[in-house]
Amino acid sequence: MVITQERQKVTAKDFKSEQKSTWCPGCGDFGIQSALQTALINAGIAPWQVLLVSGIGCGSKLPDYINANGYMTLHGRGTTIACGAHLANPKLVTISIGGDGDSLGMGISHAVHNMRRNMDIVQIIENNEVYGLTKGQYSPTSKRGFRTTTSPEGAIEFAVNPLAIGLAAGATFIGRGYSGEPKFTADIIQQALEHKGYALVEVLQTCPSYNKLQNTDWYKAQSYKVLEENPNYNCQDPLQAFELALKDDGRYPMGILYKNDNRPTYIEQVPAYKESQTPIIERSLKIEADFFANLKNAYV
Amino acid sequence: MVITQERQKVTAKDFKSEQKSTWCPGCGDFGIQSALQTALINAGIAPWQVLLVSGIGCGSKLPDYINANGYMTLHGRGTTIACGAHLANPKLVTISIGGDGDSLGMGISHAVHNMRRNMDIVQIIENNEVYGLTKGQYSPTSKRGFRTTTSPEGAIEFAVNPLAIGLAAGATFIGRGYSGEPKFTADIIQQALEHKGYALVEVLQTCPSYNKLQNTDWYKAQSYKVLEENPNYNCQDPLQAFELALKDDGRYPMGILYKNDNRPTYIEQVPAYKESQTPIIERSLKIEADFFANLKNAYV
Amino acid sequence: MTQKKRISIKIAGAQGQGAGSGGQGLSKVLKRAGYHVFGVFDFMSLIKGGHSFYQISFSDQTIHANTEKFHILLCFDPQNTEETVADIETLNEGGLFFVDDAVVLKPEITVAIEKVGAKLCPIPMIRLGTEIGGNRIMGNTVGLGAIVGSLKIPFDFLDEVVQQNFAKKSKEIAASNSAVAKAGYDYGLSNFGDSFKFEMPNAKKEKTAGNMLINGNEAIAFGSYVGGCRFVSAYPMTPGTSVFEWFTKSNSKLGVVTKHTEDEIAAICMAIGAGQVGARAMTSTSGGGFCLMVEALGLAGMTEVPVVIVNAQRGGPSTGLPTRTEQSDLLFAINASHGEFPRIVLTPGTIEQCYEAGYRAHNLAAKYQTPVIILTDLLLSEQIKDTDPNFYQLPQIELGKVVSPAELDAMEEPYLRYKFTEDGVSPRALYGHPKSVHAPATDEHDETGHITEDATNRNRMMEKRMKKHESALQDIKGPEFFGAENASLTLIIWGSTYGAVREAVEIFNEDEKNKEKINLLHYSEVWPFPLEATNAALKKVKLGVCLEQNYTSQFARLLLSEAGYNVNYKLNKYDGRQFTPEEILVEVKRVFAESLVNSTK
Amino acid sequence: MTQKKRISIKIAGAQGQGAGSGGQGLSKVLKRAGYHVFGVFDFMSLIKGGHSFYQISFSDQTIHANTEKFHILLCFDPQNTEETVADIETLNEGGLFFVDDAVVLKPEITVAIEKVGAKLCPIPMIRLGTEIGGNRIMGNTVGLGAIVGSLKIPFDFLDEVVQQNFAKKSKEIAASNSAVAKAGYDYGLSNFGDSFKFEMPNAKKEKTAGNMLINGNEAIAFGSYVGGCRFVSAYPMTPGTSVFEWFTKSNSKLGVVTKHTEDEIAAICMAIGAGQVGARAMTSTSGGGFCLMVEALGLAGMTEVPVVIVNAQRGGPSTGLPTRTEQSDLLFAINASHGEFPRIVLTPGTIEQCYEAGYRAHNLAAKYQTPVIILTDLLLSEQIKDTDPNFYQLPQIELGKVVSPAELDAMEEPYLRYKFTEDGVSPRALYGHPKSVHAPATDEHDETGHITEDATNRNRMMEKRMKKHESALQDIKGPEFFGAENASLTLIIWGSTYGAVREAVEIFNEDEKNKEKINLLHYSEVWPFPLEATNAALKKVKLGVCLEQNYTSQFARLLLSEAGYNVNYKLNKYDGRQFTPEEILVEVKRVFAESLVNSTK
Ligand SMILES: Cc1ncc(C[n+]2csc(CCOP(=O)(O)OP(=O)(O)O)c2C)c(N)n1
Ligand SMILES: Cc1ncc(C[n+]2csc(CCOP(=O)(O)OP(=O)(O)O)c2C)c(N)n1
Ligand code: SF4
Ligand code: SF4
Ligand SMILES: [Mg+2]
Ligand SMILES: [Mg+2]
Repeated sequence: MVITQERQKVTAKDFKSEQKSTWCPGCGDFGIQSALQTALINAGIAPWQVLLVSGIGCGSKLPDYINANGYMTLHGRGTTIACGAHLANPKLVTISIGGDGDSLGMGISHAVHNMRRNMDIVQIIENNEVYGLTKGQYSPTSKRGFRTTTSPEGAIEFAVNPLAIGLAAGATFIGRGYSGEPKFTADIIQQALEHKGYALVEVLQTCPSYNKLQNTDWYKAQSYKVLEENPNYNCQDPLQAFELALKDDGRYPMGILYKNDNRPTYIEQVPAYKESQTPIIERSLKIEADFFANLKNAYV
Repeated sequence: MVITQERQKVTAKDFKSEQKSTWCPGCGDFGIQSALQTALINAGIAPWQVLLVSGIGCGSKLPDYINANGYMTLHGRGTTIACGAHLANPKLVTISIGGDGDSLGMGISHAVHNMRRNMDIVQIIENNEVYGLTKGQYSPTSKRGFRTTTSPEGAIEFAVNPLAIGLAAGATFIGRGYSGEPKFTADIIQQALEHKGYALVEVLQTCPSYNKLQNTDWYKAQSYKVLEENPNYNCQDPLQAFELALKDDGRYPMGILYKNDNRPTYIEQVPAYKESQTPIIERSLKIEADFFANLKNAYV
Repeated sequence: MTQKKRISIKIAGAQGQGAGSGGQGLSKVLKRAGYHVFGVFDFMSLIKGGHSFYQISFSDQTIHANTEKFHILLCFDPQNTEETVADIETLNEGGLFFVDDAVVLKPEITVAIEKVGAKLCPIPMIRLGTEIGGNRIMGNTVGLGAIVGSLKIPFDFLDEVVQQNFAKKSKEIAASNSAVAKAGYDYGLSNFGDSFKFEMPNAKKEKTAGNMLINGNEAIAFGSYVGGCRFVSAYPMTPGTSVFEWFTKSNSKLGVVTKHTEDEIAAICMAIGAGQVGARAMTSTSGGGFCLMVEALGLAGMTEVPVVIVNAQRGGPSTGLPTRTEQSDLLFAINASHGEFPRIVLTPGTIEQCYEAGYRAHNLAAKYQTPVIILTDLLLSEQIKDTDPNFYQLPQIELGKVVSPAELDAMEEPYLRYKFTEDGVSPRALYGHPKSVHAPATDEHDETGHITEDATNRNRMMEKRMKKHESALQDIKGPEFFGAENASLTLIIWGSTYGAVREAVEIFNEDEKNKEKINLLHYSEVWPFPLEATNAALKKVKLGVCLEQNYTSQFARLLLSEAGYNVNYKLNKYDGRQFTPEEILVEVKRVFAESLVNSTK
Repeated sequence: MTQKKRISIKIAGAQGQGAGSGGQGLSKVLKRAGYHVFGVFDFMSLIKGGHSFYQISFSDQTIHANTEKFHILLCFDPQNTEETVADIETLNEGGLFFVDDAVVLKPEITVAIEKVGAKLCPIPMIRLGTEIGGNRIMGNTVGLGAIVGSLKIPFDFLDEVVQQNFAKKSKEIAASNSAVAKAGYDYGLSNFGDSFKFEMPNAKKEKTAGNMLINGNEAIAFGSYVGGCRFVSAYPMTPGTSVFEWFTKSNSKLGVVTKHTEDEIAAICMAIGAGQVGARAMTSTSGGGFCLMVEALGLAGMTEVPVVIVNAQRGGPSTGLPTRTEQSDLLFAINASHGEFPRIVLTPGTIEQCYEAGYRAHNLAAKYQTPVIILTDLLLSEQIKDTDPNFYQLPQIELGKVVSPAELDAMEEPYLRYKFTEDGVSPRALYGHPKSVHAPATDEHDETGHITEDATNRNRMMEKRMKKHESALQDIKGPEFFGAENASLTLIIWGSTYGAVREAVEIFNEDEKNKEKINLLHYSEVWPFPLEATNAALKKVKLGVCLEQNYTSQFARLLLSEAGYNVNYKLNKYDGRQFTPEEILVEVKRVFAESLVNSTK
């Protein structure tokens, strides 16, 4: 995001909410919330400067448990609502956050279209590879063979590949973190916040209730930091990133997987913001008499 | 498609319809209709063996003008309706056909999800890079800067890249033709018909009414056949295909851009089709008494 | 039939031949020349070909609808024999039929001309267009010129409009069009200047020349803009598109953020996102797109976000008749989305009411923090009528209950987004202030916005939200009568049928032979249902006849469910074509006759 | 209060602690032991934590709803002090309160126990569970065992259910659970075997043991399957999910194609695609998902495709109360989608009606080639009641008017998909035959299916489609009375309120003190509105009271708009909790009192 507001000195206390979380004990969403909070603190963004727009799902309840501006909306629609908010008030640091079912199933069209527009928001996908809140059906990111109530003989679909889709759609920042590593993830989210343009951050997430196999140990074994394994990894190269996306060794590369700083953002080009960058909601609604007369005159 | 029906000897006469076309003179849709018809003839598929499911738009009226089974449905939903039809009667050669706005704007989610499922259908996108039927607004494939009623100062979005999206989503066949070359395009469509798995065929299309610049001459200059330019092009290599997708010289590569014969199709794995491949619509609805008794017994 | 003198012109052609733009231009000429004008475009769901036509009526008095018969027919597409014959059959005896003189007319056509007793007026459209303008398509201008000439309206009015229309392109183009128009004009004047035998209405230039010719959708957009709308996200769908395009076309001038979205779900969601952060936001669509907005409508209802949705109805169901008119989304709009929440539904019936609906919608949305639906239709969207520019004023902008940053600064208790209040409306503070931090949920929530399933809170929150339905009633306009005071029959109507019914009422009541008089009762706002005003009005209704452009008499059913009033007769039309005053009069007479029989039985 | 002897048990716990599965297991035990059983699960929109409970009533007669008071409370979550106190307050005097003996109870809890005069029954749940089963969670089984023991129901019934439930896992697990159950049973029997002071209903094993315990959603799914449904595409949404899951869970066994789609738009579109090629297809969802299906509903209506949509209502608007019950989508379902087309809406009120609605929906969809909506709700979906298995029979499968391949072979004239017919239903031939080639459009079309804007054809097509609305009426079941013949007050209801209202009617009429009697009039099918049957029924109604789980009295408004009938009183509940018989009786008495006052005024 192009952050136009003055950075604030904020601490964890500022984000502390009175609301009791309803997540299961051991849910990865706790780690994601902590990572997000750390990122905001480190970026100097106060609770009143940010807007967390979520959909519906376990992960989408996050705005209920953190003291910050939020809007908990509809399953799959958080991203497009976030973009509307961003266009009307670009001053707010706008983050869309939701589960994998929400963001990559129901909501994939909005993700794809707003990536190619390079909307200047951050999208965080809480990816537990399952539908949590509806009690454990397979999701668009579930692995083939995953047995759930709607796939009792094992899922027969190939999973959505968020990195590949992000690259194809034109996201200008693609990162991946993991709920078990809040610090590492916080760093990625912070860089996403500071990135100018659409930043997609997938956070792998444990769900001890419905995705028991993929627990903390499993993720430890199945994930790696891309820069640790390949210090020469050039995240500016889309082809290298696509190769990584297609690599099918069952392991998740983590870190900043792609970054492109050369695309204009959508809002930079919006006619209504060309002459003035004042958010439309801060502008006077008054219409001058002669402007009004001119408008009418066009019909005479 | 895995074509299970007996091939027929068919001619253009079989596809001739009494219905008067309402397309503008010179519209590229005529070429697409002719290419599709030729492909069906060459593949030996009769009007009653195929099912053309379309959305809404100029191009989506095609089933009205050809004598073949069709279903003209809703803007953006043709693909998912086609997949439903395919799952219920896999014997029908099922083709989803629609405009770029229809298929890649409103309908991109259904395309992406059914590509990763490797649904055994053909999707043809009639891509005139504009909304025809609603009188010329910019579309998801319109070039940046394209001036229309909804982008009078020029479109400010980066266009959807169908090849890149297809690769990322997991289409197992991606081809591109052009309405001005019906024979070449017919060949691609025929190969798509014979391909086992999801086949995405984009057909570049002239729209003399709302996309005047991109006329026949323009396309002649701006497109090339990928195998002519690079005889070593290996359409089985997704990385090479992605490189081609990202190549930004303003020209359209045409031909079979990607092909993967190693993925199982969705229908091959559907439990209801494992023991019998008889379409569910052809099976008896009778329930045996003891099977019924067993079902009831589960609740005692 | 009426003392209102009116002349009607039809310009017919295949789509893409310019009947639409020709009709609009001619309307402007007539208005500037001193006539009240009314025009509607009738077209098909295709881009080129088919058969479409523009209908104009002009008069010395305000016109509210076209009638069935014409005095002049300009035909660009005589090759469409069947359609042309049908058009000719709507000509009055002595009417003029203009057509290119190079065309050899099919016998069916000449027979038809003879049958109605019209006069064939061949004009060298293509020849003059090509010779003088260098372009076949300029033949249209020749045709228009010929009409103006035959009516002996001074050429200057035509010239001015032609020059203005082409001024954007280049001086040369403007000049050559002007020359073509003049050639047509002269041809018409000299060849048919004496052929037009109908009495012309009096021209009063000083009265009409300054009037505005604006269509229903432009008026909605314009009204919304002056009502403070600064965010419009939409997806094209006829006939809702042109509301959106009014904004996009002058994007930077207006300072409005516009977004052509990927679908209607995104269209309304973006508007709600914008509304939630404080913009006066709107979207525009037609029935099929409105269907896709229904889930988000509930989101706005539940989280109390002001948002305006224009649903321009067309022939349904499904894709239906995309370029034809219908009033079949009324009960859908009132009941759309699962669960229950307040909403406001406006149903303007005239161009003026479209303008009002535009700003009223935004004011009401802000005041009651709830979605407002403007239910218009294709007929209104394609209709122009000259209106006194003084009618168009800048309205008061109502922001509703807002908590300013200064008030937040001074606030001691914590800010409660959904505070329980007397009228159900909770003061609204925007995001961006340290004391306004809030995070509303679409789940049931408490006063802060946090999720809770508590039963007592649930009851209070439902009651708080629904209280807004009651509160909003005070702002809803009741129905209005037009016509005879003590009429024996009242046509009860809503939305766009106003024009045709009003003309019918005028015509009927003027006829001395009709001893019994009729009137109309028109609803321009229907939800929350204005019960008190309805009850008061219905006391004056003797024989209630509900007339609607739909099959299932939706408004009549609403009247029954909300006011317990059972209309005596229902008149319906659902072929996508507008009601004509003539048709209505036939029905009115039938009803009178039937009710007489019934009452004497 | 009633001669029906009933005992009620509540099992409460944090979510994830097993109150739901425990309650279901116990219900089975009780049924096998010879009691009629009724059970409902009440839960929150979260996965672990919070507070949920399972309510069971058992009796010597069929039970239709739970009442408010309990005789036994098993508590897994005494740490939820507030909720536990509230639960205790619903215990009858002398009721038993089972809780783990290792927990030190908060004073509020012991005070509450004392106040209601309940008996504290501490049991070593975790200890026995861990010692014998090797697992804390087996403590649940100890608790269930203790209840069964204290009721002196033979252990075998419990053992059988436990063994069956765990048989799928392994013999060892089954055996150790059985041992745990026995330990709990023995503990309950020996410590509290004499504590239960209420009169037990008579057990009639031969009557109930063979009965089926099936919930509303399972019954809808089962009914649909026997009704020929072979294609189900859906997207999970509580409480619609379990209809879908009934099919997915036994995928290959049933030979049904199931598809968990990317969203609800795809869910209904795939079903329509399947329906269009000849499958009996369906989808299942709740209000929010139904919203997304509304555009495609019109597609099915316009192109006349049979498709069944289950909308299991929950608390709205928007996300609302996702795990609570409501009846607030009635007018939405009837009016959903733009334009007008026939549809059928079924509103089952009992488990048995759910089964019937399942197959009837598919038969009606096929017969009238139109969408059929089954409007159920969370309460029905979570409700089990023992039913005579003989009730569940294989229904007649009606295919409607179909043209077989043989008939096509013999056909001489061309096949017309939308042939004009007397009843509006056109014979249907499937794709795949050389003579059945057709390509229907969602645009208005002619008899072949081709697009046309012709006005005459339009009128005939609208009339043809809407004729099906009239034709379908003959198949719609009218409302049914239950209760006193000549009742002074009739509760007019629809859908799931049947159970509670029926219990209320039974209780009220049994009470000798109530000289005036009441009855109920229940609608299990509402659209096309059964007008004749309604008029006949309403003649017998003296004081009509409409009772609904919604805010705006949707059914009462429907009764007014469709039958012109204005109910005398409206009772509403919208906090997401089901009506209880007790609440209804309070309201009935209030209405009686009020109407007495009014009538003597
Ligand atoms: C339109 C709509 N369809 C379905 C649902 C039901 N629903 C709620 S959450 C959810 C899926 C949750 O999965 P995911 O998005 O991965 O989030 P998680 O719970 O795993 O965090 C669904 C299907 C809904 N709320 N709205
Ligand atoms: C839900 C919905 N929204 C909008 C429309 C209006 N509409 C009809 S066709 C069309 C776009 C056509 O563009 P494209 O799909 O590219 O097809 P083309 O006409 O260019 O062949 C739109 C927006 C519609 N029919 N349905
Ligand atoms: S179900 Fe899974 S995702 Fe949801 S709260 Fe529990 S652990 Fe977290
Ligand atoms: S508008 Fe364009 S796409 Fe549509 S029919 Fe005309 S030329 Fe073809
Ligand atoms: Mg998930
Ligand atoms: Mg297009």
